Amino acid sequence: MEVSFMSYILLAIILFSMGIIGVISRKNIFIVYMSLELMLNSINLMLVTLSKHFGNMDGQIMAMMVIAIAAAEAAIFLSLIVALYKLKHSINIDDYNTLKQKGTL
Amino acid sequence: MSNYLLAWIVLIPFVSSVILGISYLYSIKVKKISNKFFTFLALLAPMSSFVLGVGFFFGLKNGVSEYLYEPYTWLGVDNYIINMGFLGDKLSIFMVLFITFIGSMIHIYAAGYMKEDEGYGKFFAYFNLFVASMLLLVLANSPLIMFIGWEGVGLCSYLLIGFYFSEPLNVVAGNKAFIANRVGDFGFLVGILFLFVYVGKLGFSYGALEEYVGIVPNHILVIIGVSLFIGAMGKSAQIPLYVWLPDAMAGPTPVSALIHAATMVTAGVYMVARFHFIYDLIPSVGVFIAYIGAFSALYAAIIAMRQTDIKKILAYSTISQLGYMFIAVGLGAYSSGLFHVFTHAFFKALLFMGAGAIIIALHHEQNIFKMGGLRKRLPLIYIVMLVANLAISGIPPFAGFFSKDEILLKAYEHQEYLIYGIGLFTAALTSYYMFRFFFVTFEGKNYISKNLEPISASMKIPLVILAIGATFSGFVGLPEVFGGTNMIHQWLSNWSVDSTHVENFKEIVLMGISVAAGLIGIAVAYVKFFKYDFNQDIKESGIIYNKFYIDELIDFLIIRRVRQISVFVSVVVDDGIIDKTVMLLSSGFINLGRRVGRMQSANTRAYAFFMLIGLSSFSLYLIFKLG
Amino acid sequence: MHIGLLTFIIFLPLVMAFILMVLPISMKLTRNIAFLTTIVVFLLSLSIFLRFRLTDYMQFREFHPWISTYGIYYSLGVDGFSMIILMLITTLIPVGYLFLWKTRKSKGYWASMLLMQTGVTGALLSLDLILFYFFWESMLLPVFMIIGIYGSGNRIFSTLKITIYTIMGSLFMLVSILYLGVQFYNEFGVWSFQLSDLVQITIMSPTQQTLLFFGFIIAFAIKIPLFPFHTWLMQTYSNSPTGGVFILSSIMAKLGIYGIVRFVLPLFPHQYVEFAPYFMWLGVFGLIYFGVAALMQQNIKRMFAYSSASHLSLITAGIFSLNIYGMTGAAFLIAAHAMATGGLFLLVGTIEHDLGIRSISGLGGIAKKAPLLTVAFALMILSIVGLPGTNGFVSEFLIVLGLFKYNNFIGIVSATTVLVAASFMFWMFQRAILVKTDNNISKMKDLDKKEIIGIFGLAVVIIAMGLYPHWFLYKIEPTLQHYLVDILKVGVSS
Amino acid sequence: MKYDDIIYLLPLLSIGVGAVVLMLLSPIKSFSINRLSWVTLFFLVFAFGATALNFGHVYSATPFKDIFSSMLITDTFSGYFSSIIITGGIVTVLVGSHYFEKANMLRGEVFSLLLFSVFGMMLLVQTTELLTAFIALEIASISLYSLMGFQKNNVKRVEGAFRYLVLGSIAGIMLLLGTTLMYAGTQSTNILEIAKYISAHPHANTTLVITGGTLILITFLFKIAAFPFQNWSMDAYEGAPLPITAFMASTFKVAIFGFILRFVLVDFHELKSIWNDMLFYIAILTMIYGSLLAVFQTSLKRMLSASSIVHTGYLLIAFVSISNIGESAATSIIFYLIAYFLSSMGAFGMLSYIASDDHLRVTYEDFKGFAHIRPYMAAMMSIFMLSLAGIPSTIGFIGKFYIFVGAIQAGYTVLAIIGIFATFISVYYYFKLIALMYFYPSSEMTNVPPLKGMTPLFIGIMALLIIWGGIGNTLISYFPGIDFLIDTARFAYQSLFM
Amino acid sequence: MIDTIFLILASFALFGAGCMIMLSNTVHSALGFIVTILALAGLYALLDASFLFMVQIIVYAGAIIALLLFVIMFLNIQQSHAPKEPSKYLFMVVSAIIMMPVDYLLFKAFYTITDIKNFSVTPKDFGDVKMLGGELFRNWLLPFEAISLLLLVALIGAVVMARKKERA
Repeated sequence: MEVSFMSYILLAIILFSMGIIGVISRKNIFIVYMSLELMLNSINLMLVTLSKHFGNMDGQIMAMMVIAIAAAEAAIFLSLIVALYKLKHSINIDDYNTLKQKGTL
Repeated sequence: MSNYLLAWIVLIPFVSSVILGISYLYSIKVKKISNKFFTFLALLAPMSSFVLGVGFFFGLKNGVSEYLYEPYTWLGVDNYIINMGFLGDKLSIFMVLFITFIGSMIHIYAAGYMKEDEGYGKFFAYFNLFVASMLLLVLANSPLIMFIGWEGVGLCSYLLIGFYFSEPLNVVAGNKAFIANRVGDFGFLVGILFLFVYVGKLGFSYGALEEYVGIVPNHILVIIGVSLFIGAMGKSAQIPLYVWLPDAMAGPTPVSALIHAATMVTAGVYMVARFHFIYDLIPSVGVFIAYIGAFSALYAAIIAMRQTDIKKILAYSTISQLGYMFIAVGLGAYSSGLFHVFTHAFFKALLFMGAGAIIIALHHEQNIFKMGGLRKRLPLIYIVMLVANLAISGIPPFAGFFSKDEILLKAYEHQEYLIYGIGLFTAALTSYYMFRFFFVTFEGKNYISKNLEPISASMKIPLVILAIGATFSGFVGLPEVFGGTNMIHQWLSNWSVDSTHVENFKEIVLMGISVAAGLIGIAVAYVKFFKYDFNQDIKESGIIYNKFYIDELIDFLIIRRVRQISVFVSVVVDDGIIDKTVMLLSSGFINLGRRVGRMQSANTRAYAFFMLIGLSSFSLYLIFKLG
Repeated sequence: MHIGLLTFIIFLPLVMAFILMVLPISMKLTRNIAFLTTIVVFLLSLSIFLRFRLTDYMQFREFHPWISTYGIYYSLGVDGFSMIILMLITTLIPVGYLFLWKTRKSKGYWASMLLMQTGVTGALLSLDLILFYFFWESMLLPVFMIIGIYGSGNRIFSTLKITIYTIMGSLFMLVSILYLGVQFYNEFGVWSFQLSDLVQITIMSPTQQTLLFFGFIIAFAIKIPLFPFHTWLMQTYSNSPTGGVFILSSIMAKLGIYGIVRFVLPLFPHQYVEFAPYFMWLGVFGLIYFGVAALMQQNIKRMFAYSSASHLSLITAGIFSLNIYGMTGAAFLIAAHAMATGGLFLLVGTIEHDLGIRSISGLGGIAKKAPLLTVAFALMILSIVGLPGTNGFVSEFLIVLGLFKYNNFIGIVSATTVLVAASFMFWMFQRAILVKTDNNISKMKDLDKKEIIGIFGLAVVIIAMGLYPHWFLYKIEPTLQHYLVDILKVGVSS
Repeated sequence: MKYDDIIYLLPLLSIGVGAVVLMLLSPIKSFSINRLSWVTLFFLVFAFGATALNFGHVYSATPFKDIFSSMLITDTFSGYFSSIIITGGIVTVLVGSHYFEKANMLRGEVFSLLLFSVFGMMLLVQTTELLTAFIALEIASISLYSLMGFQKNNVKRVEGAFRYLVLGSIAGIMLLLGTTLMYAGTQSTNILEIAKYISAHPHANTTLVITGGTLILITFLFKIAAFPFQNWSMDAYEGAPLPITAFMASTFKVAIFGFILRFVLVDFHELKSIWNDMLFYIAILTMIYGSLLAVFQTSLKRMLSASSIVHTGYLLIAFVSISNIGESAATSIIFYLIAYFLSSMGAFGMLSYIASDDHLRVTYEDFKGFAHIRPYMAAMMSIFMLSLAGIPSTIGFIGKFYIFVGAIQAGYTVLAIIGIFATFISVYYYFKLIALMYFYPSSEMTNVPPLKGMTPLFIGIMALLIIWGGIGNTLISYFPGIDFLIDTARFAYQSLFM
Repeated sequence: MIDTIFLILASFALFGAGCMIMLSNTVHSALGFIVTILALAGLYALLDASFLFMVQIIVYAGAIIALLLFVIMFLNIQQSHAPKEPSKYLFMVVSAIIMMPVDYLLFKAFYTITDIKNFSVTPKDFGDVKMLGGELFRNWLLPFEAISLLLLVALIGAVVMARKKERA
């Protein structure tokens, strides 16, 4: 069996799905965050694979930029987590429901 | 006489009415105007019209076939053109003459009768408006214009019945009259519409209608005839639309005399005569009309036998007499019917005015069983009432004899023996109930005599004049048996249908029979009531006294049901079903919103899950789309 | 550029309304100037009436591009049918002012009244469908304000109800208008929302046309209102102040009828003819239904609301009668009913002003205190019940005749109109005005001078139209003939 | 010509420079909020002026082509959107400075972040490269997250920002994934080159491109809050301070549309119809969902948020129509955006001027009798409500007219009818406010700001613009009317294809 | 050989990711994530992206995850703080099922470009710093500059939000 382009892609897709599954099924705010990062990583894997596949560098550059973006998001994300934790004293994402619609049936 | 003066016959009372109305309002709002002004203005109008009418009468007599004045196109849509037209032919001028004459008399009488009343000016404004409408009714040259007058008199009747409008009963009676008339008008309108649709394009004046009525299919003509007659039923208080007339006596007595006895109620008879060209073509409807008339006559007479209110008795007698007229016109004897209209106007107006005088004299007492013994105390009234009673009872030589007898004769001639029999029987009943009232009022014993109010001269003069009329007006239609020439027949020769004539001998026998019937009625009344003892505590009751409970029946069967339906419609259907549906739709939408609002649960994972479903469905969509 | 008379008629009140609102002047001065404005508008429209030529085409045309990208034009014109209604509006509004004179309202009230006038005249005179829609919706806002601010009872609810109800209808119409415009574009390659252009569309299937037909009809049916879209009417009428209900009943409802004739008829002649019988029956049904419902109403305004609905149903039946009689009658009844109902509402307004809002059983004995009011009231009622000699009769007769021409049976049923209105009107008159009761009516005052002038003017016109209807009618006839012969192709007297 | 290139880049540059300058100024204590806002306004107005230099004609240029490798484009389209975005910034600053002062948010960084956000949005509508677009989107979003979470003591704020961040990140990842797929499909991420590739390979398998485009479209649907990606918007709008809500709800939406229109029109002009069935239902569901949500709200802010979902639905109607009638549908979107921008910016702005979202005048009920206290403000508010409801004589009506005509022309009459239905429902919740303001007698109201200063003036100008956009015509010579607005929108569209 | 390495790294990556999304202890899952990241770094190296291999390790494992762990420590999150998640597996299964069409679509989409043959053939210096840098500053200047602004914004944002209590 030869490691093909599709093997990488398949791995990336599976990781991507796991990321989404993590976001939806976990209540732990940190794990939700890591799942998001996992999705970004899976996209990076795709980009790098494509880069190799096409033989041009654009994919890798994009992947590098995605990492930078991920870093920027991380800063905001973590500072918001800190702020929220101070207010709510919980890392359960389901507890952040102050804005729930009122007056429903 | 110039044609345009025809319009003035109508216009003078109308203008007078408008001026009276405005001055009355001025008088009550700003500054009091003396009654003399009102009297002058009020009397001027019918008299001027009468003078004009006389002028036209002589014009016609001297050979002018008809006067026609059409000042403008009233309504012209497409090729239906209706002119505002006044037609002065022999029939209408005949009607004009007796309306304005009787009208003038009753005006004079009313000037006395109403003099204490604060609504004096208003009364005459209404009165002249009525005269104007009535004259428009008879002078109109087109059924639609006639309808204006037709409804106008109905309106005036409403206004005058409810003259003392603060009293609920009066207004109720007025409403009743108006609505009952409206039922009739509905029929009238339907008749006009049919006529209009079938021959309207060729012109809608009477002349044109008469010319082209032949093109209407016969079954339509029957509908037209019946519909128009429904109008007449309403206006002339025939079964079944008579119910309003007895209640209409709530109005002041001159009103009853003028409108509900002498003139307005005869409009139906006039109308049938006016449309003779239709009824000539459909004799079966004519017989139907005659039967309605006969039954109305009988029915009203029966009810009248047990009434205690003086005006109610007269009201029922009016219905009964109108029944006679319809017998005549129904059988095609238009001129005979109109002859009876003519004589009836005299004696019935006289009866009412006499009754009015009695009522005034007795301080508005209307129950005959609280009167009694007035013969000596009101001798003039006694005499004129005797004349009138004899006239209505058909005792020769008073006016009623000639006209009523002629109607019975016509019924006999047309071999409608049932009608003849009913008529004869009713004649007997008539003389019975009239003399019952007469004897109870003027004779009797043990009555309580009260102080009498003096009766003014202006009330007495017309009484005398009308008494003379009631005595002698029959002679204008003196039967040929007595060597006379029936001037009414001559004058209205267009409207008298030649039919087989019974021999003179038979005619005289028949006259004898009817006179005998009248006399029998008087005799019975004499026996029962001449020496009526007022001490006995007699209470009239029973089904006849209660008018066969027809009013109650109508109230129960129609009025209450309609009100129930009304409540049902507005509360159940409108508010309950339609509005509720609308409101449910809207509140349902809002409630749906409230349910959907639960999706805004502020749960991040739920939101993400929702997005995932969206993403997934997009993918599915693409999978299928791309194959 | 040229600005015509019609523009002045439409926009003078609007301009004045803005000026009056902005200027810091008193309520009384505002009112007086507003009244003068309506008088000026009346004179302008009178000059239109007198210069109106007896033809069937649009006159006093004004035509300017507005949104040229979509071929939307500022396009105005008047023909026989709209002229009658124009005269009606411009005559009635000053009369209404005379009656509203004593109501102590704010400046906004008078400004709203002026705005309302702009809305209704604009809708009446516009020949471009978008422009029409524009005014059609705009006239709702002043009504919204007047009822909401100055109304009584559950006014906010009923304001929202009327707004949502009528906007729902007009939005259906908007879709139809847009659809027509698109079809025109598809066929001719240019945009236009001109009525005269849109009637030339030939590419629509009958199904499409029928759907659009109902899109328009619903809008107008709600405004009129026809059964079963009427439930807003009763609440709105009973809760709105005199000025609002006056305009609503005597003018706006008539614009619903006008809309049908002006737009539905030429745009969908086939559907118009096809569905005419149903609408005739609907109209006649409404006539009786509303009439019966009116009988037992306790609130006078509510009763008049039902009475209005009843008559408007008859008018609707008339315009669908497919012959000149019914249509002429309908046009005439529009005028007659507007005057009578408007007058009645104004008179009820004075009663309400003096005595506060009362049900019928809370009134009574007014005739003694206020004879002039009673006379005027009676006259209006007589016109409503269609007494010959008033304009009510002529119109009802013609409508019934028109229906009769179509079908004898429906004609006979519709002839019950002479009974229906009479029964409840006279009963109401008896209980509320004539008969004396124990109720305290000492505050009741008779009409004052201005009101007398106003009502006298109405009365004269009502009688004049009853006695000489032809003079008022003959200018409409060519227009209606044009509708029937050239557009519907059914002939004048089918 | 370098000079021309600088002119073209001037708006973007000035905003970027302004943002940095403000960042540097903000720690200096002597710079009060007021002064900072003037500085901000200066940069914004300058940028607006620079944008306005190129108004009125169709142009398209790629400044510094060699340096930026054609990733940046300035054309009429971007100019149009940039000017709206800058205007949004100006209104936000005008309204916001008052609000921030009142709400005790005495931090100068607000203005810096706002300018960064404006910068991100402008970059978004000017870039032709997907990754740059993603970065621009992130710049704008992260500034907004920060602006929302600014008051970190307030649970609502932080929570709103957090939810927006989590879900926004997922959406951003979709964009990224889409970009990756586009790259996989065409070996390029530049919109123009992708377009070239697609037209050069008409028979190639387009699965990758379409899937990538779909994912980008999903991000777009998320950001404009279309069903089923709409849930976040209520929370984010509710959580944000009012001026920021205004900015997000109107301006950000404009920017997103600016990007996606360019992307879809340039790249997917031929392929777009593949989404039509899906977008058809999305448009319907968006309108219905928004209506359902808006109709029972008691808080005005939430009502406006929910109704912005409905307006998204209207825009989607036009978006669906693009594949059948490209030019007029796209133009109608562009036109409607400005109509919606004016109305909702005005409504939110007015709301934030007269209310503070925590305690004063939150719900409908709190506005009872407002018209008697501040008649002119109530009138302005009514104009905004009428325009949002699409009542004639406002620009909102013309916008809806445009969209519905387009829908019918494109054969989507059903959409037009549903749109009309949503409009009809919207009348209820918009008119309710007018009713409450006018129909109740004046009540005691505390702390109502006066009608003076720049903020009400500017809001008033917007109200006038709405009326002018609704009835303005060419009756007055040389005075631009509605046709002018429509033509401008059309130029913007045309410049995409130069 | 490459196959084997790929398979090992891939299974590490999957194992790490699985740990991350399943373990209830926050720190444990963070460790799982690190495993994944490192495995991915290895895969990058396998794909001739030597610079990215370093960046991945330094930036992700070294900075982002370290920051994350720092925050966890900073907030003193105990195991007891972790929310109760009794139904997380159910959610996972359900969301995995819902995810299927997406995965299938992605797979199908990528499958269309497998015909490009030269997957394993790349230039010698492919993916090293020099080539990457050249490319970055030649063709990707605009996003690069934009990224710098993005980081600046994130900086300001983080500072604003993490700053101590506001002055009044």
